[in-house]
Amino acid sequence: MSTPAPVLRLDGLGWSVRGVPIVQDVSLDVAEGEFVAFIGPNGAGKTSLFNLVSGIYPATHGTLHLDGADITALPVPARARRGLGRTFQTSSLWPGLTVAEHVRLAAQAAAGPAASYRIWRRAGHYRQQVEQTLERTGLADRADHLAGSLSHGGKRKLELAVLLVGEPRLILLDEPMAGVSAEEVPALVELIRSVHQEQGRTVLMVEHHMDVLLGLADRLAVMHHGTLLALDTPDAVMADATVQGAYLGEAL
Amino acid sequence: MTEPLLQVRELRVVIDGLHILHGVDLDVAATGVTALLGRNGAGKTTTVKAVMGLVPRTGAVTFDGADIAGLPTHLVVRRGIGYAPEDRGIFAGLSVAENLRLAERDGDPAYDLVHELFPELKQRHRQPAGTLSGGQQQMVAIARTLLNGNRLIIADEPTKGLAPKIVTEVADVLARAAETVPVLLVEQNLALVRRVAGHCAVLADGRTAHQGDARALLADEDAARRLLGVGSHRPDTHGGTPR
Amino acid sequence: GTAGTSTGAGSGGGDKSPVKVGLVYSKTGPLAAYGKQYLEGFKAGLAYATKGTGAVDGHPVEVAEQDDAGDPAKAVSAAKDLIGKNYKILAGSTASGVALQVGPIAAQNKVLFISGPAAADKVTGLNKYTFRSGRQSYQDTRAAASFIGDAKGKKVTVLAQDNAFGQANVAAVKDVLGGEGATVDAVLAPPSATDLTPFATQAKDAKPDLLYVAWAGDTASALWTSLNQQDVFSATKVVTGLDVAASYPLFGPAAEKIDFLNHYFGGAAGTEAEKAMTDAVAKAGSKPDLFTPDGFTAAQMVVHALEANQGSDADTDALVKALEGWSFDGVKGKLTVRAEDHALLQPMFQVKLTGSGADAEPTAVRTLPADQVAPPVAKTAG
Amino acid sequence: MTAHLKRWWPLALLLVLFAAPYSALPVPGLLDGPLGSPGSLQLIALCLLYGGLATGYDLLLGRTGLLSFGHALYFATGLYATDLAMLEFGLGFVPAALFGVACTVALALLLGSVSLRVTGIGFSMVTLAFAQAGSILVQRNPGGLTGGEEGRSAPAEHLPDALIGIQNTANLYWIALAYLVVTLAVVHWTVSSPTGRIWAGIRENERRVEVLGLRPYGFKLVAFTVSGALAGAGGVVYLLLTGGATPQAAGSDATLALLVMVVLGGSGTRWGPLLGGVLYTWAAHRLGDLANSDSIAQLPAVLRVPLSQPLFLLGTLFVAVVYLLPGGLAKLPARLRGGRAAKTAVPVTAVPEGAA
Amino acid sequence: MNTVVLLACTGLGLGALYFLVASGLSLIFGLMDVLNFAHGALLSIGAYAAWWAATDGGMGFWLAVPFGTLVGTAASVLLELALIRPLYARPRDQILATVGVGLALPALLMGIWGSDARPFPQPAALAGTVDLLGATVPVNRFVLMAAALVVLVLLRLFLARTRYGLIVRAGVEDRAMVTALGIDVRKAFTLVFAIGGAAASLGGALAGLYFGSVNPSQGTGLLIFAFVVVVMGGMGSVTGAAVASVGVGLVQQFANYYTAAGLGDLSVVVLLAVLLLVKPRGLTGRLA
Ligand SMILES: Nc1ncnc2c1ncn2[C@@H]1O[C@H](COP(=O)(O)OP(=O)(O)OP(=O)(O)O)[C@@H](O)[C@H]1O
Ligand SMILES: Nc1ncnc2c1ncn2[C@@H]1O[C@H](COP(=O)(O)OP(=O)(O)OP(=O)(O)O)[C@@H](O)[C@H]1O
Ligand SMILES: [Mg+2]
Ligand SMILES: [Mg+2]
Repeated sequence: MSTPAPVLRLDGLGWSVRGVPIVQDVSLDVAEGEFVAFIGPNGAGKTSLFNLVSGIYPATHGTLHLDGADITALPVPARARRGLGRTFQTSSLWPGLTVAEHVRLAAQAAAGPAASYRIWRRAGHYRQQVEQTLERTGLADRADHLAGSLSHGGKRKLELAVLLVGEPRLILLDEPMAGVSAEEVPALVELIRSVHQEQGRTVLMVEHHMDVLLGLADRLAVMHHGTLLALDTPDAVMADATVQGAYLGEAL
Repeated sequence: MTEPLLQVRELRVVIDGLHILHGVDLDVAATGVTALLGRNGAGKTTTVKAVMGLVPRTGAVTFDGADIAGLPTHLVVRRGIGYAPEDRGIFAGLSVAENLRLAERDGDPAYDLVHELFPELKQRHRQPAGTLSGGQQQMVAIARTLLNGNRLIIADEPTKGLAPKIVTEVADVLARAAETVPVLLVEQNLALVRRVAGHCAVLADGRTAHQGDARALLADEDAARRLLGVGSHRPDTHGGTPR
Repeated sequence: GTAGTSTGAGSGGGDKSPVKVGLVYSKTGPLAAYGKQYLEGFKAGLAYATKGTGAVDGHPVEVAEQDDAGDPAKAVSAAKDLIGKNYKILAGSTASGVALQVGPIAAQNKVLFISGPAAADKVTGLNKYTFRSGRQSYQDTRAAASFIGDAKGKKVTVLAQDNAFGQANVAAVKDVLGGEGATVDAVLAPPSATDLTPFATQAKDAKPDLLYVAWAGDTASALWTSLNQQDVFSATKVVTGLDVAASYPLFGPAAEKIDFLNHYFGGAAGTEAEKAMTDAVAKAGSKPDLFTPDGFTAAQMVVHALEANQGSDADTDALVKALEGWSFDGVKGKLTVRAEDHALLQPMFQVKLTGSGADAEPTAVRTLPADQVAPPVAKTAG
Repeated sequence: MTAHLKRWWPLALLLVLFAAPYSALPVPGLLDGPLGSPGSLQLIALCLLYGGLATGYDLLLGRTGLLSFGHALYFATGLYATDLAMLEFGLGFVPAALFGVACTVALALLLGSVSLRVTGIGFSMVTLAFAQAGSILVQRNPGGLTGGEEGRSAPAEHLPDALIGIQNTANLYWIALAYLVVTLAVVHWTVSSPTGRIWAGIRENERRVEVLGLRPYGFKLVAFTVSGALAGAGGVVYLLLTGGATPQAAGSDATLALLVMVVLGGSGTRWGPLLGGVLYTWAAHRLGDLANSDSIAQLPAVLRVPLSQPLFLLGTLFVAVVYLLPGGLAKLPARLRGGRAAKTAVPVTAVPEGAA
Repeated sequence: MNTVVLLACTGLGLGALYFLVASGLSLIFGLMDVLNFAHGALLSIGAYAAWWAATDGGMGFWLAVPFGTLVGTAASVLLELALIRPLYARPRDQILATVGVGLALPALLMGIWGSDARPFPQPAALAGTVDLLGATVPVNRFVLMAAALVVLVLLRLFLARTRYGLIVRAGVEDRAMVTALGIDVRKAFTLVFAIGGAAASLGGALAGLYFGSVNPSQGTGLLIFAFVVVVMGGMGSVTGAAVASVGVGLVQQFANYYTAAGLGDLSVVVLLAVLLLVKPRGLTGRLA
């Protein structure tokens, strides 16, 4: 793999709570257009690492660079404005807004804060973006439903829609498939694949379902006890006996 | 099938004027695991919530011969039904130990069993449950149903978000628990269903679309595709097609 | 709205067109008790002044009552409503805030306004159309000053709340007694303070010859308890205004140690008008109290103004003219409406309480003649 | 046809309201005296004013999800600053009013930027504390400025002649009506602006807005200031209507009253707060009459005593509304029609696609 | 020196009164998420019931106080059963309902007993003063402090040691889930209201001592400061409320006395603003 300048560089990144390390010394370069999947036992620190990268938790050790600029101290909104978008492991939406309103809100936010401070203007419809995104995520027929009334799978899709309409360059996905019924999985996988391969976005994703990852990921990062245990191509990682023992077990 | 332990007939749920269940029939066998299947939004979660009395419902619900359709939730539970909800229902501000302590109902809570299954929880018993990882929270939720001598356990997608190894372990736990206590299992992971479930019911659009033997259903490609939207030739967890 | 009650006090009421009088006062709210006394007084006064006919020169007097609940905004709305319905005579205002807001409205619309129990000095001389039927703070202050005798070289401390009422009292005492050569200082407590013990000690430490307590509101009881506990009474002479009968028990064990100045209490005056008032009020199942004369006097003034105009209220300026400088026998004795600023000159009382708690009974020690307690002439705005 | 009716009824209502002073229509029960009489106009004007105030307050409560307990402070600032500018600086009414609103905006910016540092109920309490401080300050009569508990009446000589005297009540009424229209316009316009869309996002889930790359703080401050400015302008109108500034306007009860109005009508809806403000004000004035009426005086004590207390009636009424009419009066028609509402719920903020 | 002692003692007395109101408020808010605007009215009910018992009821003071507390507790339970419980699913409406009750109840008291203050009979044993380091301190301030201390200890025991405390803490987070564990959470909530109401009405009965009289708006007047105390202490923390009560009582008393314009109230507000800016979650770090 040729190595252009990394989009995201983690350097000794760590986070501890009252002295207890949750994430320790994670160093990692992610190249433009790369797809890195994170696996690891429950409680390994995958979500915590995503929280560090997106700025929800402040890093207690190490540094974080996006496009060569140090973003370790930036708050959440500033990082988001630099093109960093994420979804949450537990759905985090606006329960009282409809599906279409979600996407519209996200589309407007993507246009930068200045676009949102125009109190004297009428809010734009962002019609094309909204329709396209709903179409892509298969939510078009539920555009007028309140988010609170969607089923679990619907909420996961909406999370993705809100993320995608902002066209972030670096995407963090935290278990996007959890709870999605078997029937819907292929469509979602296809969606993520197109975002990655056709639009060339850089993707970091946590997922427990190996069969999903194997077709998508360029590299597999294995986390264990807050540290990066292994980082390699999927095949190499799957062959690793420690990973087998600690994580996969006799897969179901 | 012998006399079912839990019998649901014509269950209907309306929330905010929205008809969510239009007549669900469901029999939970007195032994083993009964699986409740269906696509996203089919109404599985709503069905178990209705059984628990967590949403307003009409219809008949009989547990062990007694009508429980009108009972408030806490009395349903006291009849011996343990419930692990879909969103886990963890008390984020309480410690792990307090979460478990709340679930104690009878004099002799089975902490041995719980700690044997999830040693993790013993180590973390003073940690606020809200800071547990997703999977650890799921463990707490399951542990709470195992603590008491329940006569039925209802678990709504208990393996969601668990690492593969733990999924296997939970499957073992459920299978073991099912030896003594019948289990109603809502699950998307068909491989797991195949492994543990005997009987199954499939919901579609708020109605019961099928009831019968689980393995037979999963073996029948047409039926599985029609009811669940997946062919049975790929018994894997998910239909992701690696290219 | 108007809860209109025609006071057809006598069957001999006139058959000519009625004259309408609007009362805007506190029927509910924190000052409801004052309002009740005022209304009883007004009814008694109307019957007395019209000799039981309820009519002036054959024009029956119709009284409309409007509740302001102590809120000036409500009072202004009510006043506008009445004025819009062609009422040319308004009376009432239990609270000073109400009087000071309704007064200008009356002037703007050229209707007669006779303020009630509201004690603010500013009501005097407010404008050409505003009169008052009660006493004002300055008269209280003068009455308090009467306790000190010769003021020269004496030290007077005012204990009051740090609000408009308290500040006005301090200014008035400085004006009256300071002018006579006394040194006046003040202990001002925040109006919202609930624990008054420190202020009681402060007042005591000031070692005045006379401590004038100008206090209104819910904390009165706490104040008297504190003053008693800190043993202020043994150190100085304490003077305060005597409020309504219901408040007597609030003085607690201190009741007998205080020198009271008083606007009025039931039985204070011994005049003919008082007797008429007491009888009428008793017939209605009640007792005269602090503000009953204010209503009575207001009714006397209304009737007099109308009588001077043959029962017509058409010309407000004529009504005003009739009242300015008018002297008459009221409940408290001889009353005079001072022409320059419409102050109501009237006697005040020095009172002692005997017994404490529920048994406290007032007795008048001295009647202070009207000119001794007269306020200085205020400049009338317009 | 009915669709047209639905669209145009606000305009029709506005016309009716505009023409009210020319009418001598008696409205027995609702109003004491004919529609165009000064008393009725004054009451309706107050109702409209409070309708506007409640609408402005709902910009915070229903649209941005900020529960402020200190809104009366901004109302009182507009009221007192305008009055004092006339009394103390001798300004004419119009410059004084501008000064009053400017003061309100400045104060809202200042206190808003402090109190928005905390979220949730903490924010509510800080606003309450600030308002309490303001109320105490007014009561305290600093430097003889505010007149303490007596208040200060507006100087007639500084007011235009057309606003003085009972014969000009109609002019005051039109001013109140204009204030209401302006407030409604401002609220509806801002709510459907890009900023309004963010407000809705903040109301529903503030954290999620951050992840989109926007800092909620600034947007909340805008809402706070706009809402404060509207309240300040309301204070100016109130000064005209009541002819003076009194401390009742600054008390915490005044904010609670606004809260009650919004809830009564329906928070977060287009017409609800207006409806609530009008009804509450009307009830507050007319319940007094009911409480004092002869029919109540004749009741036995168990009934008479509570019923003769307007505040008791109001409080009880409020509880009943909260209890029986969740979502307020504005949601009543939908509730009566029952069903379907949830699935087709119209977006609260923006017009649905295609409607424009 | 003696002034400082006097101010400290009276400030502590005031703080104790605040605590009695705020502890229940904090408990109810922290555990049930209900900001109880009717709490001041509960205090007034306790005060009036004790006053009635001590005068018309012919009971002695020592019977009247428990009687007032009992009546207030009953009113509190009634409030919970009739208004709060049916609105469990609508938290904001719960607050609003209490606002309504907070308006209506004092008006009712006013309707029955008039708006004037009624003198509260003081037992001879408590009417006097104690000399402490040269200051003459009213005895009843110490009664208040003692009562507050007892309430504090009892509340802490309740929360930490009893299963009900645990249930209530869990119930706030997810009521439905608590019932899904087989627990009747409603009982626990009623209990919390009863406890909060008991503390407030005890405060009311003792406020009669403190003010020397009772009047309908007394409770509401104390409520705002109780709110301030609750926020400063960290919503829901009883210990925090205790610390904040003492702080507010002392600051108010000293500032009232030593600042020229009697800025006690204002300094409390400033204190609150500053504290929240420095520590947005209040003294104890609980979420505000
Ligand atoms: N605020 C906190 N305080 C204490 N411990 C915490 C905190 N946040 C997270 N942890 C702990 O850190 C560990 C990592 O949690 P994290 O949520 O990152 O796991 P994860 O890898 O995403 O797991 P899962 O796959 O189950 O979601 C867990 O053991 C969790 O209990
Ligand atoms: N409170 C609610 N209000 C409105 N609609 C609801 C509500 N709860 C559920 N629904 C709707 O009812 C349907 C059934 O939902 P339910 O959660 O029971 O499905 P499910 O089978 O458990 O789905 P999943 O596999 O995604 O968990 C969905 O379409 C959902 O949108
Ligand atoms: Mg995770
Ligand atoms: Mg589900």
